[in-house]
Amino acid sequence: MRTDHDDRRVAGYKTMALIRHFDKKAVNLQRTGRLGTYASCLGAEAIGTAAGLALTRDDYFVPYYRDHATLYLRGVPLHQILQYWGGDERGNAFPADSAARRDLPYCVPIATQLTQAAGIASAAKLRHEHAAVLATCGDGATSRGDFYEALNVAGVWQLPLVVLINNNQWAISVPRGLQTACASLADKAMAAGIPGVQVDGNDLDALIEVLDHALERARAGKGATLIEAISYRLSDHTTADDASRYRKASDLHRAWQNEPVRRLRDTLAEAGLWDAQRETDWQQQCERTVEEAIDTYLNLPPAPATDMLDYLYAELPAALRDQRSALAAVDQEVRHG
Amino acid sequence: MRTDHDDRRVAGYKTMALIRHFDKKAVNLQRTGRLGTYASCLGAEAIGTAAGLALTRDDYFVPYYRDHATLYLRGVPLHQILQYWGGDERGNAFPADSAARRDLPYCVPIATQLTQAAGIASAAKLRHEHAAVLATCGDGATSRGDFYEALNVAGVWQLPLVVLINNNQWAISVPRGLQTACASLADKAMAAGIPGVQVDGNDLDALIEVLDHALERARAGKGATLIEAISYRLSDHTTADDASRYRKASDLHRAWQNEPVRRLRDTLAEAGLWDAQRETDWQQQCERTVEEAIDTYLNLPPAPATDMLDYLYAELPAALRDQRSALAAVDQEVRHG
Amino acid sequence: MAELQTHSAHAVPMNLLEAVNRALARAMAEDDSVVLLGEDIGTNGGVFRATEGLKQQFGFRRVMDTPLAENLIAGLAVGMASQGLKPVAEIQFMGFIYAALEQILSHAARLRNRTRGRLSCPLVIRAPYGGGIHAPEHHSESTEALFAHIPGLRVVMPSSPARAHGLLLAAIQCPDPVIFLEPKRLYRLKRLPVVADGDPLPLDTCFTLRTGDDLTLISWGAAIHETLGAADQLAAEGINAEVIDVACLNPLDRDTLVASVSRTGRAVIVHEAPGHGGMGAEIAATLANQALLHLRAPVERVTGYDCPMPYFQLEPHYLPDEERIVAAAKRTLAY
Amino acid sequence: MAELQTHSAHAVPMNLLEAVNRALARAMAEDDSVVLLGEDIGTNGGVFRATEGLKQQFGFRRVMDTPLAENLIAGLAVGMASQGLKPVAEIQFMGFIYAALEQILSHAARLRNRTRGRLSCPLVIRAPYGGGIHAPEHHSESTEALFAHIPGLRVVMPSSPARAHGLLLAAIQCPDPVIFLEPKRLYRLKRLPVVADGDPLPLDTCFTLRTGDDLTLISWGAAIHETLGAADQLAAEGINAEVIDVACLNPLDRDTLVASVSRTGRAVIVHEAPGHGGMGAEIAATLANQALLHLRAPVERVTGYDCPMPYFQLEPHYLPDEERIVAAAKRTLAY
Ligand SMILES: Cc1ncc(C[n+]2csc(CCOP(=O)(O)OP(=O)(O)O)c2C)c(N)n1
Ligand SMILES: Cc1ncc(C[n+]2csc(CCOP(=O)(O)OP(=O)(O)O)c2C)c(N)n1
Ligand SMILES: [Mg+2]
Ligand SMILES: [Mg+2]
Repeated sequence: MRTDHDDRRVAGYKTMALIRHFDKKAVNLQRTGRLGTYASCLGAEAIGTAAGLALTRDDYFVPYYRDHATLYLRGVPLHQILQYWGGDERGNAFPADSAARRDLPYCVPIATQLTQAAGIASAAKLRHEHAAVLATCGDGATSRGDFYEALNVAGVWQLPLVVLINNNQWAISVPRGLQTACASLADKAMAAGIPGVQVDGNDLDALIEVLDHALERARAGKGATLIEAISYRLSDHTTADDASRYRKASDLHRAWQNEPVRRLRDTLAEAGLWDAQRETDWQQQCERTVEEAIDTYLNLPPAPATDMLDYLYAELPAALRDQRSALAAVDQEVRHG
Repeated sequence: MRTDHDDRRVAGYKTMALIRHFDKKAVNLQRTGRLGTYASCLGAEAIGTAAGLALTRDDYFVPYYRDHATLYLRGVPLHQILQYWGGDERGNAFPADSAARRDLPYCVPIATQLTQAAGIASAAKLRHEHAAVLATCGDGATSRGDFYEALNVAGVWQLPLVVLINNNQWAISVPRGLQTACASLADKAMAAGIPGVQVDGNDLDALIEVLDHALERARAGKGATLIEAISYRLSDHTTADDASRYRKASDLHRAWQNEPVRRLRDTLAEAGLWDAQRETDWQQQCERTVEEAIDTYLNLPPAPATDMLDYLYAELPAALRDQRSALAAVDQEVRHG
Repeated sequence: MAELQTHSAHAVPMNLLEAVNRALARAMAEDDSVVLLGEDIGTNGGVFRATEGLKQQFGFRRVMDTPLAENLIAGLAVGMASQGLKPVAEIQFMGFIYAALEQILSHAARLRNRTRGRLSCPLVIRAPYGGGIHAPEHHSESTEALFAHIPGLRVVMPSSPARAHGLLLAAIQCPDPVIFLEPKRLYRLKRLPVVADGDPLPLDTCFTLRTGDDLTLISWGAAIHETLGAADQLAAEGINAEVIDVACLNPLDRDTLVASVSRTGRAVIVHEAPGHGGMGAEIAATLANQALLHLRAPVERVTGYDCPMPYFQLEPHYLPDEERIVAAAKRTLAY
Repeated sequence: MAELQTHSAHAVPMNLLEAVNRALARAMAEDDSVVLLGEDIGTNGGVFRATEGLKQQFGFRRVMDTPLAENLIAGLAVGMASQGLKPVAEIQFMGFIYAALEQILSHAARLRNRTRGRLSCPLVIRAPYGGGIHAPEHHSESTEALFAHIPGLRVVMPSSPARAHGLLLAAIQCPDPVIFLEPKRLYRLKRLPVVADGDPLPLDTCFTLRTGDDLTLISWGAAIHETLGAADQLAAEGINAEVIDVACLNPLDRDTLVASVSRTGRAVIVHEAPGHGGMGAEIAATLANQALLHLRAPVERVTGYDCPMPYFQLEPHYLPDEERIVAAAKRTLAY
């Protein structure tokens, strides 16, 4: 008998496969000059997907820059994700009716999102919401004071916060072993007096279980949790990076043996929940979906130059009027010249 | 038979008693307008003294603002300590022949000294010195990211660093329990993969033992240690504070029962190392020493106004010449007007 | 914009600190989403007592003593503000605000723009600033220029109880992030009438404190005190100085400044911060650009020296005083 | 100070990035106390390859990959420098330097002064700055004004391979703390001759890149490129612009600037950072004060708009380009 849980796993697999395809195409777009520097999520599909599945519409999500799967599951269209990486802030204007409506945008300065997530959690607590805040970061981010300050306040204020580390073993070229002498990143929770859990970041089922538990604990007012999901960055750091300069092909090769997408597909197939036909169909669907998203992305109208001033303050200050006029003139020229 | 260890304890007691007297007089000087805002070390005499005794001339000391006893033992004259708190940077120009010659000055922005201490430790390590760096901070300081960043790098780089927390239960008005949910501050060492030790901060003997061990470990290249010394701030936070606004007289009263100076005196007396006569003599000596220091302090010549520019760069930049002339004119006026 | 001393039936005498306290209390009473956070702001009422009584009145949930970490305080405030709270964070002294700069510059000031209006960041960060109270090192900073150069932020510096009250109310109501710098030297200086139920003051205009035709003295924050004193001295010699309190350094009301100096032809700008790269430079550059043909003398700046505020023994030599302002004014007039 | 292009027998063609790399290698070879630290600077050679090969050459003890924490990097550097090492820290992008501000402002810039010369802080913090390479958010900042306003610090911004080389050598030898901002847009622009064994360049003078009598164009860093381009355009129309590379924003060589503008009577200042409170203000204010009687037109500023550098789609509209500079120059000439 097929259970709700099975449905969730199949849905999870579909998302993971879709995002893997999306990711490949995004890298291609960058290579052909149609996207900016892009942070691939290759190898992080299970983590991002589990986060998206575990969160409710009432929860808050505070992403870092590899969380494409989660944002997608929160209701951000793929073309909008491309729009962001294409150098356009409108990519962060997540749809008003989506679960992502109040989520923070991608965060570039490492770890700075974590204290903000604690702030959101304290707002939720103040308002007695039945909601949790999930914030993500990488292993490198755990070296920044922000990581610790956020966990510490979450501990002492008993905040409904879950911090999920994607420990993909590398911070650009710096291996996990040069970030910290702490035996496991989950142990860092100790310093804040909150529970810390390690989980296999290539195992969707395990991730969902751990996340469900931690988020429910948070929603129930029982406080914060730190989760370390152990994965491996199968891609270069970003499209601007060349990982072969600093890591061995053999390590990468080994990591591929354990990659999350195929692993889940095999598990689902064994359980009779997936098969070759469904795989072929779904891959075709992924291609269509991603092609459409790319099409939409490439045909988005350019933003006017005045946008750079129009959203800076709630109302344009008088002091900026002349500057806005200069930009409006530029827009005129672009349109007519 | 009287041992070296006994001598050290007696010397320790003498310092503690002297500093207690000094501290009282410093507060008086502030109250009578002859000193600026002053951070009392009442209740922290054992911690500061143990640190001074455990450090060698080759070691480095990175103080926070309550470490008067340690600086004194490092060779900074008492009048110079007053000079600092009297609003004169010359108080930080520690004597060139003292153990403090390379020590950092008092640090005001909380916890910022800790990453600097890690930097000094890595310089010492790079140069293969047989030396340790001891840095101190308060319990409040453990909430700042700097604390964690410093411990973390000390762990991963195996630095010869010892961080000593004076956990006096308060950060101005904020009690220890509102800083962190971590069961003990020493546990925070876990996050950095280094050992953490708790010690009674009112017990000079215990402090010396723990410090000796940690510093020797550091000098031997075995890495960093975090020490939490548990004490109680018997004074107001500074002379600008009124602790009765936020803490109970009964708590303070209880804390006095365990204060470090009398406790050591009693222990020494029991061991036959101290008696009433020696106490009377020493108290008189303390009074003379502190009176002399105050006298010297009050008779120090004022610094010229040009000092504010003369030490800013190694050489006065041409761009500042006019400003220096203006200040020199002010000095002329002060001298002749 | 000209605002000469307001005297009203509802006016109550307050010092600047009380005005801050009353504005906070009123904002909290009128709007549930206003919350306070910072170090020692709860039971202790803040080290200067700016939040005195507010925890008792509004409870610890709305008056939060944070762990000791300024970067955390700013990050918490950004997170809260992103979800519609109106956090008013206190940084205990301006000298400890630097750890919060990344959150302020990279996030608070950019959140609305980054999300093209989807989220906003209506926070206020209050900090006592400036010298003259014989405080310890790092307790006397005037680094407003660092913040005024951050687009997306508003930087407000009141110089009287009434302006502290009205501008703080406005800052809290404002949907943009505001840095609100309080001149600690003036906190307890004197009690002046404040209309406790009066309107917020506008956040993007200068305040003309005194009109005059001979020259324009321009200042903000604590230095307004010496500037007004200098204007008195000059008046005694028959020289009529216009005195403008800039009050809001970003966005800056250039029009009022240019109009005044176009009329008087002479300007002296006074601030406590080091001159090099200070906000006096922006104002002098603006005047020289927009009022060039009206200038009858170079625009002068009377500022702190280009060194850190010295520890307090030398502080009196550092701070711009009436004498230096009067001398600059006279140089300008004699040009 | 005038420095026109140096051609020497020993000159080797290098781009700006190679010049930085060679200066680091030379400084390390000549002085054991020079050490490097930063994120990804070791095996990876830095994300721009500025430290390529240096770990191999000098070992991991002198080329330290740090944990990911800019505040830590700055604190480590301060500690090292306080004990006589000469740390050269890399902040990967200027947009990530803000977490380091507290260490820079409160400690690096003050340590010598605070200890009345007992300790000093001879560190260098290098960071690539500026836009124009279609980088992600926060990777294109020009916030030099924040640092130029910090007394005790030196702020240096090279604009050619030769100046990058000579100024970086000087920065490392300098006993004062130096912020060294590298125009990443020019990193690989073109190879120009650099005297690899030449002398360090002075840290407190402007460089006059082109002489002219009709007006003075003043700029620094990456914007020098467009400024020189604008000078070419103007020359084609028979207008001779003097072009000055300020290079060191603090301490600032006011004399060269004032002398030039006193002669030409006209000035346009060009920088990438937002105009409001930018360093163009300081220079314009100085010129208007010290060269007032020589000015034949208002000093103009051509700068970024008063908003964060937009994400790269709108970046071209943000950056000052030759057209805007030429237009400002002509307005000045037509005044
Ligand atoms: C504050 C800050 N410093 C440096 C960078 C440049 N940078 C971008 S990603 C990165 C490594 C992050 O590693 P990790 O946290 O492990 O995340 P991952 O990219 O591996 O998922 C660095 C150094 C940055 N974005 N922000
Ligand atoms: C960065 C910073 N923030 C705030 C302050 C103001 N301040 C001075 S001491 C103090 C409390 C410190 O408490 P703790 O670390 O426990 O040390 P203690 O004074 O109790 O010895 C605070 C908040 C400061 N000096 N530096
Ligand atoms: Mg990683
Ligand atoms: Mg304490």
